[in-house]
This record gives sequence, C-alpha cells and structure tokens, in this order.
Amino acid sequence: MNLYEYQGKQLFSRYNIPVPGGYVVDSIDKLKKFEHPVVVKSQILLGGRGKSGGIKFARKPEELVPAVKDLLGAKIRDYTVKQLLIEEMLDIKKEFYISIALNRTERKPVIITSPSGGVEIETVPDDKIFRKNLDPLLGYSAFLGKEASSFMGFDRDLSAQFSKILQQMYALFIEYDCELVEVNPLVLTGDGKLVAADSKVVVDNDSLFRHKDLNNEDPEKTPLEREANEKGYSFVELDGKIGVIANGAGLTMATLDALTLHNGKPRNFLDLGGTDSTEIVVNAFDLVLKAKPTAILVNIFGGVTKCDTVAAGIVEAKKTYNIKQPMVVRLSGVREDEGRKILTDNGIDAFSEMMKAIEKVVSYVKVN
Amino acid sequence: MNLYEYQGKQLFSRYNIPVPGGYVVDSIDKLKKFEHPVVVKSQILLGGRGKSGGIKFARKPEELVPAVKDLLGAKIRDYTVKQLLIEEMLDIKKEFYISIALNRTERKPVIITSPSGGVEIETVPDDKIFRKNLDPLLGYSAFLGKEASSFMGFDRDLSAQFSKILQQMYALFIEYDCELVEVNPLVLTGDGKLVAADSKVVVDNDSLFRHKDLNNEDPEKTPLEREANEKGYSFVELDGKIGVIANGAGLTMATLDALTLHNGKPRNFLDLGGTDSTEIVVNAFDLVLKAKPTAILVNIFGGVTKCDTVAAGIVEAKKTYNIKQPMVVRLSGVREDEGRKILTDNGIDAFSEMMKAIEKVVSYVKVN
Amino acid sequence: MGYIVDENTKVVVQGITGHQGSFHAGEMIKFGTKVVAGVSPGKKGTQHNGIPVFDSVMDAMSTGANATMISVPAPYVKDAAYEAIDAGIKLIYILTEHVPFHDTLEIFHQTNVRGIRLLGPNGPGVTRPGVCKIGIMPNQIFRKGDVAVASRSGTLTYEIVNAITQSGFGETTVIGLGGDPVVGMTFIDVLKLFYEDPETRRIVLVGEIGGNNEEKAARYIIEHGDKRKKVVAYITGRSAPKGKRMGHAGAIIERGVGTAESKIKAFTEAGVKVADYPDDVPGLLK
Amino acid sequence: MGYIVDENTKVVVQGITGHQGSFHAGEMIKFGTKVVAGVSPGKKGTQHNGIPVFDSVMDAMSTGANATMISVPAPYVKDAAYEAIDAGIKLIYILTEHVPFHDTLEIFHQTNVRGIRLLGPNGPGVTRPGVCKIGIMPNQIFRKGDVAVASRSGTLTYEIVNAITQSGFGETTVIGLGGDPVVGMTFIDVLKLFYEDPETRRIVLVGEIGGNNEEKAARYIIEHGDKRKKVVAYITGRSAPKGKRMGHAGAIIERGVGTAESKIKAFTEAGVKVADYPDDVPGLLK
Repeated sequence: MNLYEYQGKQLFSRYNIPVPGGYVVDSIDKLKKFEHPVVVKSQILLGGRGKSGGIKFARKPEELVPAVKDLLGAKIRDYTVKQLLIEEMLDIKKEFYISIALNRTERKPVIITSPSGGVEIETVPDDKIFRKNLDPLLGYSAFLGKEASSFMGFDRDLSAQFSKILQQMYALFIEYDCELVEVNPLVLTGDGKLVAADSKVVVDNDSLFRHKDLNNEDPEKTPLEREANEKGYSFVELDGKIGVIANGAGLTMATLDALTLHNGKPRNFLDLGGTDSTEIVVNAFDLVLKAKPTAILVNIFGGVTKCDTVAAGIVEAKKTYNIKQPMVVRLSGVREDEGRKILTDNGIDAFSEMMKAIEKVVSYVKVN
Repeated sequence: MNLYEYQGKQLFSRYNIPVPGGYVVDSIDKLKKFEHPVVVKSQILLGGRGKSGGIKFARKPEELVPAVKDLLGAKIRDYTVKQLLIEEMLDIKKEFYISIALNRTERKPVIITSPSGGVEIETVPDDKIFRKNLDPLLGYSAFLGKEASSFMGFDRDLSAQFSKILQQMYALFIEYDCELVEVNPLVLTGDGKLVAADSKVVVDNDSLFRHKDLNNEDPEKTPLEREANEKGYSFVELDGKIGVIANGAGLTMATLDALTLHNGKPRNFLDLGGTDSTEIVVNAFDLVLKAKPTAILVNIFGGVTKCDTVAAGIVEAKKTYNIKQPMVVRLSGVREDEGRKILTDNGIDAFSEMMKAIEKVVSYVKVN
Repeated sequence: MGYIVDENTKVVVQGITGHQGSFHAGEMIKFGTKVVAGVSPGKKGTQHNGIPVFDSVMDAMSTGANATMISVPAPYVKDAAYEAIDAGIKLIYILTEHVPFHDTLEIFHQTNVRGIRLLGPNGPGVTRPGVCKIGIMPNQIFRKGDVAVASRSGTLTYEIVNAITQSGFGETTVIGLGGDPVVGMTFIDVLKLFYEDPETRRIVLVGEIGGNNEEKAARYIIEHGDKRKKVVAYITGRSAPKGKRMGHAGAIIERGVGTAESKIKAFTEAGVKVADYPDDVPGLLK
Repeated sequence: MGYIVDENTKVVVQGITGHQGSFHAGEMIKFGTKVVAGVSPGKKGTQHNGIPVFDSVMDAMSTGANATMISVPAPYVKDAAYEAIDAGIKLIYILTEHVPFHDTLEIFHQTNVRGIRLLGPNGPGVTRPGVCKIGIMPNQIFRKGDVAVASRSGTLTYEIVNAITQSGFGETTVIGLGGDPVVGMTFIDVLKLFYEDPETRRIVLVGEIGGNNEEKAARYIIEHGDKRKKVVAYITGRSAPKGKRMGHAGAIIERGVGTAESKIKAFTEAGVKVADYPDDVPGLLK
C-alpha cells in the first residue's frame, strides 16, 4: 500500500524524523492564516508531481488562495487532487537522497543514500550512490550511519543528524512492514538542519492486519478491482475484450499471455485461488460480467479446486446472470470427467486442452 | 544489582505483569487506612524472610500498626529493616514458580517453571521442573509460552495468562539487562487470576549506564566496599588480618588463596586493575588501611601496571599515611629492577618470588 | 535429507486440525509420504486421520520428524517456523499465503545461518514421485522419470507437469518455490541440486515476472551448468502491465526490473529454450 | 586462520586512537604482529604509529585485515563487534571490560552461527610466541616451546607463563579467555585446538571460581583427551566466600555452583594435576 506524502510525514514525525511544519486541507475554507511562504502540494500517488503541475508556491499571502483553487479538484494525469499539503517553504542549501528498501535479490533491506538528491535515483551515476545491504539478524547498528555519512562527506554534526534519521527510518521500515521508505529530497537548510522535504512510504499489504492505523484505499485501483479484492479475489482490470476466470496466479497469467500472443486481449486477471467452492465461481462471474467483456474464457486445471465444482459454478452463474456472451471453458485435472458431464448436461462444451480454448475464444472477439 | 521486592514489582507493573495492590512505607505515619487484610513485608535482600520473621499479617485493622512497629527498624539476620511493603492479602488457591535467568553453561537465557511454587526451586524434584534454553537470536516467540503451559497442565485461559506473563518477563529480562527475573510464588487466586506474589530481579551492574532509573545502593556491600567501588576498585572485605594489594583479579585471588593455605587469613581483596598510575596505588593504601589490617602484602606482577610505578606509589603512601604495620612487597615483571631500586632507596625490601612474600607476611600475623 | 526430501523424510504438520492441513496431510499419506505427527496446541494425545497429534513440535520430535509443513494462518507463521527451528527441524515448508514479507525475511535468515532448508511461503511444496511429497500438488499428475521441474507458481506447475507426464516423460522432482517476493529457495539453489542429481537429465524452470531470480539462474547456467542436462524455461507475465501485481505478491514489474523480456533474453543467451505456451514445454524437452 | 592466529593474521584495531588501543597496537607491532589498520571514525586517511587509520572496518578491509582487536568503551562494544561481523572479520577479540553480558550474549551467538571466532571480552588476548600476538600480554614473558596455556584471568596468566618460561619451558600458545560470565571461547574450545596442534605437548588450564566450564573441560579430557599430552591446572578462588564477586564478573559462587572444590575434584578425576600455587605449575609439567 502506498501512503500519501502527508501520511508518510505523519509517520516520520512519530519517529522523530524532521519534516517541515504543515497541514492538510481538502477544501479552501480549511486554510489557515498565511504566516510564512508555503508550498502547496497535491496529495496524489504520482512520481514527478512537480513537473506535472501538482506543486505550487505561495510566497506572499495573496498567492495562497489561487494556488489552492488551482490544485484542489484538478486532474493531474489520471489522478484527481482531493487533498493538499500546505507546508512551510524550506531554505534549501543542498538536496540529498536516502531510502531503505527491500533488496529482493539479496533478501535483505538495502540502504541507499546519495549526495545527489531531488532527482530520480535511477538517473544518478553509480559512483554517487552508497548502497549497503543490511543483515536482518544483526539489525540496525550505529556503524551503518557512520559508513553512510563517511560516503556522503558529512562533518560530525551532519553525520549525527543523518545517522539518527537513518536509524529512525530503519525502525519505521521494520515496525511498519515497509517495502520502501524514501526521502527525496532530504534537504539541508540554511541553518544547517536536515529535513525530509518529501516522503514515499510503501507498506506490505499482507502486513496490514497489524497496522490497523493505516487504512488507505489504494487510489491506483479501479472501483471494480477494489470490490474484487474485498471479496478476496486477485483481480486486475485490463483493456482487452476477453473476460478471464482461471485458477492459480501462474496459470491465470499464462492464460493472459497466451491470449495476447493470439491477438486476443484480455479484459481482466481473475484468480479463483485455491478454495474448492461453487459460490466463489459464481461470484467470480459476477465480477467479470461487470467488466462487460465481449467473450468469456474459463481455464481450470483441477487440483485443490476440482473441475466438477467449477462446472457446477459455471452452470449456476449462467442461469443466475443470464450470460449472453460466448463462453469457452477448458477443464483438465482432478474430476475432469465429472465436470465435463455437468457442463454437457447443461449444454455447455468444454475443451481439455488449453490452447484449443484460447484459439476458440479469440475467434469470437475477432468475429465481432 | 539486586532490586528490592517492591522495586521489582514496580517494574512488573510497568510490564503488565499482575501484582497485588500495595504501597511502601518507611515510617509508621505513612500508613494508609486499613481497607482489607494485608501482608506486611520487610524489604530486605534475604531469601526466606518469612521463616526469619520478616513477614507479618494484618487480617484486622488493629493488627496493622503492631505489625509495622514490630518490623520497622528490626534486625533480621544481618539486615536492618528500613522499608515495608504493605500489600493486599491474596486468596491463594495454588502457588507456582517461574523465572528467567542466564544459563552460563549454554550462554543462553533459560526459562524455568514449575507447578511447585513457594519453595526454593533447588528443592523441587527435576521431573516437576520445566527448563528451556532460549536462543537469543530467535528471541521470545509464542510457542515458548505454549510449551511451558503444556508442561504446567494449564487450561486455555491459564495458558493465555501464563504465556503473557512469561513474554513480559522476557521483555523485562532483555530490556533491563537482567541476570535473573524470578516470581516465586506466582499465585493462582480464588477468582482464577495469576498474580506475582513476590519478585526477585537482579540487574547486571555493567549495564547500569543505560538504566539510570535504577540506582540502588547494594545493601550487601559494606560501607568501605562501597567507597572502594565508587573509586573504581574491585574491593571485597574479608575477615582476616592481612591487608592485600595486588594487580589483576586472578592474581589477587591467587594471593588470597596462597595466604589462606598458609594459615594467614586476608583482610581484603583489592585489585589495582590495569592502569599504570601512582595515585591509584596511593589511594589503594588508603582503603586497605581503613580496614585496619595487622600486616600488609603488596603482590605485583608488572605488565601494563609497571613495577616502578607501584614502587613510587608505595613510597608515597608510606610517607602520606605514616604506615606502621609491617609491609611485605613482591615485585616481578616489567620494570622490576627499577621498582626494586626505588624501594631500596627508601628502605623497603622487595621479594621477587610470590611464595617468599606470602611466607614472610604470614610470619608477621603469626607472631602477633 | 541431502536432496530436499528422500525416503527418510518424516513430516510433522503444524496446523493439522485446520482445513488445509487436515486435507493435505491425508493426500500426502496416500502419496506414500511418512507423515509422522501433527501439531495443534491443546490437542495432545489425540489422533487426526490416524496421525498422532502433539501440543508442540518439540514433543512431536519423539516421532523422528525432520521436516515440517506449516499450514497455520499468516499472522502465526513466524512463530510456527521459529518453533520448528528451535525443535531442530531440518526442512521447513510453508504452505500459507499472505505471510508478511518481513516475517519471511527473518525466517529465511534464521534458517539460512543454521543450515535449515526453507521452502515457500506460498508455494505448492516439493514432490519426488515414488519417494515423498510435501505440500499440495495433486497426486495424479506425476510419473517417475528424468525431468526436474522448479516453478514459482502452483496450478501452472501442475499444468506443465501434467503435460510432461502426458507426453511420455516423467519427473525426478518437482519444486514449487513460492509466489512471494521473498522465498526460501531460489532457482539457483534448486539448479545446484538438479545438476548434482544423477537421475535428473532434463530441467524445466517455470519463472514469472518480478525480481531477477531468472536472470541470475541464467548466469548460473552459463557459469556452472552441466551441458549434458537440457534446460527448458517458461516465463509468465509477458502481457502484464507495469506496476500491477498479477496475483502473486512477487509478480510485479517495478521500475523496469523484472520484465518477462529480460528473463526470456537471459535464458536464451544461456542456451535455454523458452516455451511460448505451457503446452510447448514437453516438445522442447525432446 | 585455523589455529586462532597464525602468520596470515592481519589485525585491525578498532579504537586505535584511544589510550589502550594506541599503546597495545604499538606493543603488538614490536612483537611482530601484522597490525595493518586502525579504525577511528572521522580520522580517515591519517596515520597512527605508522598504522593507516580508516573511518570504518569495511574500508579497512582493503588492507587484507582478517582479525580485529576491539578497544572501545563498553557501551560501544556491541556496535563495534557488529561492524566487524558485517565487514567479514573472522576473529574478533574484545579487550574492553565491563561489557554488559547481554551484549556479549548477542555478539557471541551472532558470531557463532557465522563461524566467526570470538575471544573475550575482558581477557588479555592470544599470543603465539614467534608468530603473532593480539592483545595486551607483556611481550617479555614468552619463549617458543611446547606448552599451551588457557586462562580465565590476565595478570595471573603472566605470572604463570613467566614461571613456565623461567623454568626452561616455552609456549606454543597462550589464550586468555576473559573474566566475564559469558565469553566467546571456553576451555573446551581451546582444548580441541590444543589437542589438534602437533607442536603442543603440554597443556595448562588456569581456571577460577564461577560457572562450570572447568568441570565441562574435565569431562572433555576424559572423553576426548589425548593421553600423550599432559594437562595441568590451577584454580583460583579457593578462599572466596559465597556470593562475593572476586574482581571478575564471572568469579562468583552462586547457589553452590562454581566452587573451587568442585573444579579441583573434576580435574583430579580426569587425571589432571592441580597446582596449589601458581609457582607449582612448571614443576607439574615435568
């Protein structure tokens, strides 16, 4: 789950990572009195907000209301701005980069810092980047801050500030089950303080049961995806025409790949998961039908999810939702014969080979 | 450092380990109104307080003041009672034992629990004791509570209470650098609650720099030992006649052993430590002289602490304190010749072999 | 247990009284696996499907158990794994999905420094036809043969194994690595085993988008591969859009890393033929 | 570094600009030890007694360092040790005294699972005459010979080593285990090394009250000892009263465990002669 900048900064505050003074508004009448120059920042989950016009400055009192009016409700790329962070403008002397992320390759948290901040870290040359994998059994130790500070070329005072920030970021990374805690830029102000001018915090969805304080709707999800996820399905909307129901994430992905290679674009990803229940199949149809596909493909390899259970679900769904679209079913594996019989008894054909089913369903969308 | 029962229980409270309601008094006018039967417990660091008469009961209001008067200021074995814990009397249904300690052999914390509580754990037969070494890299995990509860024969509710207490004791053990966290007895009350009726908490002295909230004087130490420790010496008072100054804990112990085997009992243990300074030697004499020894033995094997430094200290101390007792010096090792010359120049002889010095100093106390 | 599982593998099932644990323990016994114990606190002394149930893994060690299948809800997986580590279990397979990856990270490093093998989480387990099965793969799809399969997914693995079996081949070993971003065994770990195993003559790797384990495996094949053993791969997620998790937590293309193209290119450069469709795999093994 | 220290041991000193670190680094160089680097944050690029100084152990690894002497104040020892572990150091010797034992516990287990050797805390280090010295033992007392010494104390070790040398013997190795209740190496650990070392023909163990390491060593000698190597022991603390720490944090008799009597009895039963006085040790070696 991606946190908004202001949510990340609230966590930063709780972990004693310095952030600029500021507040969040979702309407113009919640603006506070102008006391010093501020930055008005759209709270959307989009990299490069600044370049896309999502950030405005109010150096004088009369500039604040227009900036807020401009941004609130504005559409920036695919995002509608619903909240603004009004934040004290910093006296920026220098910008740095610092993050802690999961290094999947090493299966360790990795610390990344750079004296070149304020730009995408991918664009910074390697010799300007300090990377250090952290042994999770050792956890955070003070020497890590010293090593990073030495690379950054910090004096004793900045080294102490930087090490403290790094230590607290690591505590946040661990305690909030983060995939990423990033500060870019980390600003050195005119009076010699390091301040987190931005925040990017990504929390592992699977850990949310122990972080009840975080309950974002993921704004990157469509309403239908959200509905499906709440019902427990892995579901992704795509821009093709063929509705897909399959079992197992790998097989579902393979199904989409096969459709695409056959020039039949899928409308969605839907994985029935590993539960053997007719109701789950019926509800899956409900979701796929809401996506208004031109044709439907059901691709099942029976294991824990048995073919006859799926067949019964297909029959019930066809009646319940009065499905008009052409539907192609492939059944193979555990209780395949029983499943096929149920379908045949209800006038539905079923392939045994996946590729035949792919070809068939693609033929329907090509005809249309 | 040993904590008093009430201090341990204050920590227990902070860690949500249930304790009986109660308060501490050091004078009779601090007694609160009698509201229910109470136990009046002497706060002294002595096992078996009860048997020694250190605990009294007040079941009725009129029994409270006499009990407090009896105990406050009383002398129990070597301890004077200065504080009393006035504590709600528990409705005891059963008594258990639970502790976490350092297992030196395994170099791991060890959990010890027993359904036989309220007696010295050493007297409980082995088959009534659950022992489990804890891997410090894994730390505490819930399964430990389940394993211990299964041994104790607890039902689901008691198992949950017991596991919580164990988990919190472990947190205390780690966070307060404890050598021992012991609850004996852990009481099961009439209404089915587990309550810590006593506490024994021992904290590693070397960790006190990070536990500024704990600042007990160790009551097991004599005033002279306390003075010496504050000045940075390892110093123990013993009941013999020969004052001892040596360098290195091992050599000092070996010196005491050799004296004892020669029937010359030492008055003290004093280790100069590994610092090379005349002043440290002079101050050591000050301490030893305060113990009023009949004779003094200085036993030095020069390494980091050099023989000539010690010799200079001896000469200075002899003048400063006008030492009258017979003194035997043994010098060997680094800068032995230079040291011996300093002593000779000031009319002091020095042996090279330890055993000769031992024999000599013992001859003085035998003559006396 | 040199080769993940063998005739001496004795399995304890943590969470045996749960729906999944109960069902799959039964299936494993039917396959011939020595399921020697179940663990379910408070059920000491009972039996479940003829399997003796214990309060703790430590107690269950009296049965000679050396491997565990963990099938407990995600929030309790770390505790279950630590219990198994503490008891001296040598192979830990975690069936559970949705385990927080920070928990898996800790479990992985704790097992790794102690020489304990970790399989999963969120994978179908390991099967050696005729020898032993731990996990949830359907019993019917296997035949003893010379093909070793390692895969990041579940059902797709069955699909491919089934195709391999149907086309006349058979399997030495099938290993499901798990669909999470952090799992216990990687393609390189299993490649080492497959190259060492004299019975394995063909190798199938079923990868997917996300991470760079496939690329590392390709490099390993170039540097350490045994050319007498043919390696075939299949990669899912060619059609996946950037930034969307395709079911598996690990199957996501982030900042340009983890694309199917990159993996297919790496395998091709290592001389590994990459199948376009699952059904094409058996043909490439010939 | 099979045998704790050898010709290839290259030492970094953590805390080289401190009083102790500075002095003993110089003494070690005089002894012939390859002291290749010092660490002191913020002093990168400087020299100390001709030794290059680095900001971190990681940076110091460029000198080929494989061992460290940690001489930093007690509150910083754990961090220094973790830094050395992280950098890949294979032998960690901690000179510092008064390290909280919980810190030592963690350091010990972290090194132990990684196959790193830990010596100390609060011991004088290790010396192989003619080869290498790490620590604070006085250079003058050694002569190359066939006696291996392991001890829980410092100055008493010098006393006994000096007596051994004066009486015409010499030493293969002298190891100070450290005077704390938890230390990295025990008598059993060093006995294994002494028995394996062909140059060692006589062994001296200097124990003291507290714990039961001496008793365990005696059992090890009975079960695994090489009878061709004579073992002599000396135990301090016979005259110590119960419950009083005799200088060393580890030297305390608690609840009847750790008495000198128990240790002397165990050694005697293992055929190990126990000296009454330090000076008696050389005589028993003959």
